[in-house]
Amino acid sequence: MEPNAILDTIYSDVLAGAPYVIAAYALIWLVLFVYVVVVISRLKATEKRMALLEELVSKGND
Amino acid sequence: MKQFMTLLRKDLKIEFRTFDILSSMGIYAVLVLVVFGVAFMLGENSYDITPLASGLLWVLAVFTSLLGLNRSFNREREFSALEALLLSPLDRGVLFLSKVTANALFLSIVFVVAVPLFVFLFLQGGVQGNGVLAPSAPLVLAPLAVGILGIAGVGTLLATITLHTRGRDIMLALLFIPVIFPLLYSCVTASSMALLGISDSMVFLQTLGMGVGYDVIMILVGWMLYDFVLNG
Amino acid sequence: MTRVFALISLALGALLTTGAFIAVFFFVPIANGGELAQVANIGGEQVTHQLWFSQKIFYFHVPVAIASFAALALGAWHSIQYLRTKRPVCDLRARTAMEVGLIFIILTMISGDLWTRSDWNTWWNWDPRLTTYLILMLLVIAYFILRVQIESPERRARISAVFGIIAFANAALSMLIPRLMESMHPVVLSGSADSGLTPPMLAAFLTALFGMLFIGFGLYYLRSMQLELAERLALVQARYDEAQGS
Amino acid sequence: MASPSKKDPATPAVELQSLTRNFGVRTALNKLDLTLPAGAFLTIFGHNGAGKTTLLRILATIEQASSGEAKVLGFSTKTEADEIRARIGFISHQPLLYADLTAEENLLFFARLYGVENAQEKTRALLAKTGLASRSLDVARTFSRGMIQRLSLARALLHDPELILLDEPYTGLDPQGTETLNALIDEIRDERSFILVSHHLESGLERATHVLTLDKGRIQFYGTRNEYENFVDATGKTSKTSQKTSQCTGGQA
Repeated sequence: MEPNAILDTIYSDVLAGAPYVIAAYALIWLVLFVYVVVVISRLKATEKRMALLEELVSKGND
Repeated sequence: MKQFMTLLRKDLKIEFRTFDILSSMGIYAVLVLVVFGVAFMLGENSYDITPLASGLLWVLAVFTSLLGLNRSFNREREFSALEALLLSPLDRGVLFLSKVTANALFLSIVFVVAVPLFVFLFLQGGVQGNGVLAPSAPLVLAPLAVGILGIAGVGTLLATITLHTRGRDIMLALLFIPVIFPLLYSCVTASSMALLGISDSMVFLQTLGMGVGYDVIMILVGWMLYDFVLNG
Repeated sequence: MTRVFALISLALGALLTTGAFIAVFFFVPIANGGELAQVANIGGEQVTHQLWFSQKIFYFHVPVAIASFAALALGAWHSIQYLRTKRPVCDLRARTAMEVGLIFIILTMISGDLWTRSDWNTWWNWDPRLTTYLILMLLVIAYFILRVQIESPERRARISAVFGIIAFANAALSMLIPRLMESMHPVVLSGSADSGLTPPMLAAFLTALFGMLFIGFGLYYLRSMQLELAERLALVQARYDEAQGS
Repeated sequence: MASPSKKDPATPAVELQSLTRNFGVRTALNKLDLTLPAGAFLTIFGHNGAGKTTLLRILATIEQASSGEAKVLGFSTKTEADEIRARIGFISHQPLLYADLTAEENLLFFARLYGVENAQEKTRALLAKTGLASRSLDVARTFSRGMIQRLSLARALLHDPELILLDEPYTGLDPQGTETLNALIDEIRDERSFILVSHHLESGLERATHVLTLDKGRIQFYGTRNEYENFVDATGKTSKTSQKTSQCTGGQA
């Protein structure tokens, strides 16, 4: 099918727009993922310190 | 109601004795106008700023009122007068409304001087061929009034909030500008309509109505929450 | 136990959003873009519109925006609770809700900005909706800066609760006023987002929306648990040091 | 706002039920229980940070307790704060005045705020009593520390309060200032109740009928003055000025 001017206009937006759409989805996913990882790692760290403290306290008074 | 008048009279008495707020706001407004002048008018690249007029007017409004609001509680801070008010059997909402009225009055006084000065300096249709204002220009007073009331209302509330924070004046600006955005948006649109000719008076009234709606909601919120903001 | 509940909600959210993602890119037809100069007949099908590919961002942009608004609402709700009951846990929840709200506002800004770039190929134009979200972002950032500025925990909770309520009232107004202003002028924006949603598009949109809300809630819950634990830890630590000290 | 009616003398000036106040992790007041009879003069001693001022501010309804109940003149600080505010006077080392108003304007302003009927005469009378009549038209900013303290006392007496709270009023006062302040307190002493927070054992004890000592937010001692003296002798508590209550006139600031 010879390059059809109309076809170009139809898809022009697709090609131009495509990278940004993909970038948008990728970024959204990335930010959410980073946030989840940060929260979970902080949670683990706090729990570890709590365990440490509990151990100290139990060692302290027995 | 009697307490409201007592508080208001006190604010006016102190202000007309010391001119603390009015002088600082007045001078600041003139400085802002000078900066506008230099930025737009100086040298050969002077522009016709009529279409920008309403926007510039509101830039002047926001930053001048910021300065005034910051100083509005100085008199309560000195000699810990605010605590004396907290000790008295006074409804905090009344204190809030009296402060809002006082600030609105001071702002209006400054604007009664600054706006004509602005027109005088920039919109005389002089050499630069600035466009002449639309016949409906005097109508700009309506959005100005709505704006000043809203700025005084929200400003007083936020000034009380930032009273106890460390970086007081930068904090007020930081909180004030995002919160005032909806009012600014409707008032700027309404006043530019007024200055540049109202095509559809219904749209003008509706835009104004939104500004009024914002004022009512924000002052109500302030009135209800003021007690929590104030004590200790 | 509660941690499991949070993880479930997160997983469910992730599932829904990826489902929506797949649907959007593979099944749902591309929305119609601008009118074509004249009708073209391609492969036997009448094609009348330009393909509006960038509309695809809509399926995540709007759900994220709604989720951010929901988070601010949750923040305001906990702020009101704190002012009524003075329980520190309400303040902590309000703070967490605002934080999750900030994350979603940033996401809305990213997707909105990319959409602007692809549609009007400028990285920023003062489109009322996008400006509103810039303002909301500043508002929530101001909320956190305000929290840092006040030392005494009790006053900080009280003042940030008040500002949390003001921020939400303001967010509602900031959303409302630009849209109302726009609706007064004849709608210029061709093919505005919410009109003309064909059933498959709607289905994809709803799955994405619920997915985002679940992720939001899961994050909120996880984060507030972490903060509550950290708070308790600080208390126990202080008691322990005191016990050691005296 | 009718002028506060005199409560029947039986209602105690102050009742505390497990009053607690904490700032985040630190506990300023720890479960205080106490009843102060009407007409008493309570002096509160304690090191810095023992919670003296916090207790006073809670009674003055400027601060809220974290838990527990506090009743002032029979009114609850949580629900009937305005009733309390109409009936108490508060004097502290802070002026609690408007710097840019004159002495007379300050008193007139607060008189109207408290709903005092004959504001004009009351103001003039108090200005005379506190020896500030000659300076009544001068702005408070120009006053000396002693004069500010007297104007603050005048402000606290405008609405004829039943309970007067004094938060270290002697700080920064010269002997002559302390002298006049003590004289004024004696003059209005009739069946009003007083609560004085003071660092200084000497001046604090002179007029006290009851004594309360706080330590780390807990009650170390609460009782009448004589009990306090026995308590001091018994435990030989070494505090630098705890010699027997000598009849010295004005205590050193």
